[in-house]
Amino acid sequence: MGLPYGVISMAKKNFLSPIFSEVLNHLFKKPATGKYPFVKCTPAEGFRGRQVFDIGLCVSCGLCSRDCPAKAIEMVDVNGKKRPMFLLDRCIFCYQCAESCPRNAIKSTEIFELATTNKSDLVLKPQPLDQKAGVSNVA
Amino acid sequence: MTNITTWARVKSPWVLHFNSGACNGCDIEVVALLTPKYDVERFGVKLEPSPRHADVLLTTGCVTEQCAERLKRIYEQMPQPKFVVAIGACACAGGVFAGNYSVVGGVDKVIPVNAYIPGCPPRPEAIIDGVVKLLNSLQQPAANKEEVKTDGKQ
Amino acid sequence: MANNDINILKVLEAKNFQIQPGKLGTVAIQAGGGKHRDALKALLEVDEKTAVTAITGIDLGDNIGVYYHVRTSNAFATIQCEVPKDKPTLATITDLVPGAAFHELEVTDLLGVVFVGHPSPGRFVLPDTWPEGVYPLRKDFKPSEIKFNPPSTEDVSLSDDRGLVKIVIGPHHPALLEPEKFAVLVDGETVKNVEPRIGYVHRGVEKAAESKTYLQGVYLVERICGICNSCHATAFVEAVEKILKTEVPPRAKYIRTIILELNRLHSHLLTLGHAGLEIGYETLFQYFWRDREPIMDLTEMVTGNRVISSSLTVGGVRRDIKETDIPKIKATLAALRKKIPFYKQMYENEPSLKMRMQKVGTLSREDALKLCVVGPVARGSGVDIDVRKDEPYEAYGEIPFKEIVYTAGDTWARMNVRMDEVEESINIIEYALDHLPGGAYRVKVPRVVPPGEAVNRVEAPRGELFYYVKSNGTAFPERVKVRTPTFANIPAFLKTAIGENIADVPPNFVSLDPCFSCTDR
Amino acid sequence: MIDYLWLVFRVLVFPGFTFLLFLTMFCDWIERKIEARMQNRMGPSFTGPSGILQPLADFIKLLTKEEITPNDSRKYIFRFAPLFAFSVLVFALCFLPIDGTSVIPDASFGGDLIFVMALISVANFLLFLSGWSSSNPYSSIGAARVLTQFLGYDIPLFLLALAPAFLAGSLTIATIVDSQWIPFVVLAPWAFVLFIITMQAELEKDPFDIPHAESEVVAGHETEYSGGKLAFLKFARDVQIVFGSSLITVLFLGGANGPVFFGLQALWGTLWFVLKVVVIIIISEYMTVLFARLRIDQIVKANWKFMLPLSVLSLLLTIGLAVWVYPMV
Repeated sequence: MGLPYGVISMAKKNFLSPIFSEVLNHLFKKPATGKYPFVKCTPAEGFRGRQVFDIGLCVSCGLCSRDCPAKAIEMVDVNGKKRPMFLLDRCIFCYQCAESCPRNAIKSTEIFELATTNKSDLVLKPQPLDQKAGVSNVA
Repeated sequence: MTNITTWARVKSPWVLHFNSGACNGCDIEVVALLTPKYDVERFGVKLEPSPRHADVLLTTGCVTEQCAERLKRIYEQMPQPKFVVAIGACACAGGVFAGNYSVVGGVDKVIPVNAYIPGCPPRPEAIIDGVVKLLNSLQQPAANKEEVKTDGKQ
Repeated sequence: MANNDINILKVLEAKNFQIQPGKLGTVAIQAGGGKHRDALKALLEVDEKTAVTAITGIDLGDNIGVYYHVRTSNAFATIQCEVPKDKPTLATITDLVPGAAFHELEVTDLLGVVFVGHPSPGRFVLPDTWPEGVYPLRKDFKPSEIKFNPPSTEDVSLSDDRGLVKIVIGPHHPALLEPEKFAVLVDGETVKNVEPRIGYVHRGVEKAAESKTYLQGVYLVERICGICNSCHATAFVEAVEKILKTEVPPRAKYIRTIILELNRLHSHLLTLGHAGLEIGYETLFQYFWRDREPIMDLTEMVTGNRVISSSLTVGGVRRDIKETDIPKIKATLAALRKKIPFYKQMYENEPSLKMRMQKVGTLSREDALKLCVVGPVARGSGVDIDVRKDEPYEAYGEIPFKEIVYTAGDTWARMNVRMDEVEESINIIEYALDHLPGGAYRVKVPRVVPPGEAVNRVEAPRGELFYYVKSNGTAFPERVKVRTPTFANIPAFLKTAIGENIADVPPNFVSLDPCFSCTDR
Repeated sequence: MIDYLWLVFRVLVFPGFTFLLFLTMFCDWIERKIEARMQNRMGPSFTGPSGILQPLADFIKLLTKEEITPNDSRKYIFRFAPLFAFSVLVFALCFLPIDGTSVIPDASFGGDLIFVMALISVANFLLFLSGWSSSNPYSSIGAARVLTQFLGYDIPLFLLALAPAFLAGSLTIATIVDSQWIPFVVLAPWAFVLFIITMQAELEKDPFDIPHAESEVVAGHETEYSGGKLAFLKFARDVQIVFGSSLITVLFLGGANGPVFFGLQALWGTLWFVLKVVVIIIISEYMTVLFARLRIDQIVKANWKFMLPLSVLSLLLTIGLAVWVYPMV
């Protein structure tokens, strides 16, 4: 009686690694795969997605453009005033611009589905203040 | 016939991944796509080792001087029809490295790019979204034709 | 440790070296006029664990400064010497420390210092098409004026004069996630030699850092490597804080520690899984990466991005950890801890995995010391070096944790070091969360940094990460030198691969956890 | 006339070419799905119901892609090796009694087991040629590995295939199937287990998939192939897997034998046959996900040190049992 038991315990220890049962278990378990893109994905709170620029608060100081490490913000002329234009293809989403802005005109969103087949979609021009609520660049 | 071809192409995009000077951030997100949580094999996407087998070239990273030649060669080795997806800020336009002495710039300076996925690095969901958008654009011509037909009838 | 009693200051004083205690580590040694070899010899005699961490080249105007950064088991010394710009030659140290070969090549490439007697001079990180006589890290270098040579069209020969077959792995190869080239000379299935050609990911970060402010520099150095990004950021901001003499609030220190350990967790799980992929064990790869995803979600919760955290800044961290998040973090870590026994048993007992990993890429303790390897590679060979213990930074001095050392020195031992460190990392994060101090998480720092220089070391997941930062009193750094752990570990691969089966090259290679975006910069 | 039409139907549609084509695709899908589920993934899911059309989509897509022939390849061999490998394997499958009889009824001849076993080696040799002819270092190494592996494992495979032949007392596949009123897996389980392991090596599946080791030889002998030729090369491999599973089914599980409840016997036979093939594929996929890939020298060593002596022993044991024990029961 002792010998077969010893053999089994030895086999269990050295050969029958736990993967034998783990693999079979997974065959009948639900896969760990998420449902994206059929179910919308919501990133954790505070995820650094695309910026939203509020032209009403902007004082044209250019700090955002100066501090951007990727040179992704260009100051362009809108109705005679310099406003930031975001080049999302260069943007590294570090949010230094939001941190540098003295008036909090650059706000965060959790929008991350920015892929496009047309590169010009990735340039966010500052819109003049004729839209309601004065917030531009909203998807 | 074209419908079947388009269907097969959309349902079976085999991808090749080439890093042309990335920081690994985008690369690990590309590899993460294969793993249980995102599992792009759901959509028929397979990561192929050889450029000859691939339909879609996923490029990550800014193109360095040393890699540019190789990137071009890999693109040339792929059989038609082929598509290129630039993943991440570096591949789209050079990111933080644009303008450095040994960096050419974005991938589109070397080979034509069909889809851009900004982000540093983009989430795996964003990459899926980018590939889906690319595949949708493949179906577009057929859809347009149908629209024209219905217009004609009316 | 007995070595802790040795005081290198006294040893150096006794030998009449010109020393400045407290500068650039424990001590800076002025060793002009060829005395650098004597100084290094003196340090080598002190301690068996003496190793060259890095060689920094720096343009000082008329002269080029060459700084040898040497670590011993309890101290960190810098040997400083200068060579004239018009005739920059210096005697090599590769006969004393074989592990310094790559460091010297790099200085030659970037600054044009010729090391007399170097065994294999040649192009190292710069592209093949780079023109002769142009050195990017010299101050008179203008990027707009370089004219690249046309790319050579000649084909690589597939065999050498001895009739051995040359297999070129890379630049595009499924075993490498990154574009690098390794020409492997094989005789049948046995590897005879490995010739590396790195530099495919050379983006000129060290030069670029000179044109970015300290604020922007943090984001730049983070993107040297996407995997250990927080370690790069920590190493850089700590060096700047040393120059600024800023004291970081304790809460920031703890949060940084948590971010660093999350980084280590995800990096180790990544490598443990990737090793599975290299030996054709896809199931292991899938399981590891599945269990890595919760760590990525935690990183996103704590820092705002899954991979590149961009959460550290000079003077603290940019985001606080919310009280409501702490239970979530703890729950996720507890779930991961439950899965560890399964993986440990896999790595210890699975027969096919052991067949592929044991006695592969064996690096003896002597070689590990000679080649100056760092991190899990050194700890897998029985060399107990860990910057977190040797020179505690952030909150590591206050947190108890074990230093994992295996003595077998093979691929399997290196992997098991990582496996055990995963468990240790969970312990560290849990301890840090329990003892999280209150108060501010960030202090305001000036944009302009006073003149000064500092060295700093951080234990990245792959080993010791070294930074040297010099400021010139403006908002832009004068010189940022980065020595990454993979840079120090590649010689170990080149040595251990020789004489192995060609099929053992991928597992051996991945056991170093190679990261070439780090190496090339 | 009707006889001829019936023959054409059998060869081209059922259980011939078309049926085998879809059976292969179905098995490929099962394989990918099972592997994915064991790895806690979903696997192909959105191409047709549960992704069942995924292999078809891959096949059509490859057919419509540009074909590139490398300049320094040996062009004729490069072009025809995949197609020949594919057709040889389909030809070999035609000898197996899928719905009770082989595809051409009564084409089964004495000793056709040896013929079928030889065909699998020919197919493997053609796969080797496909890699050798592409003049790519990775292809050449991959091809050399194919050769090393199948040359080594052919011997034990053949010895093990003799076990059921001795139990049935015949080398004819039809006779072997007919004499399995008790499946041979019950009479000689050791031979069954060894045969599955050897077949795994012959089919180059994990832990023996050395010719396909991505991290060492990129895509092995397939590296330089593209478009339609790649489609046939990949398909040849899938057919090979189906063929291996079918051979195990025929030799050890009683082929198309099974209870017939109502209606046509041939349809029930096919059903049982496909079910058994699927079971074998699941078992082999289970082995695939369990182990890491071994090294080429370990495999060669395993062959000469373990598989060959064990297969000889298994043969001797089976002969002994077949001659002295089973006749008495």
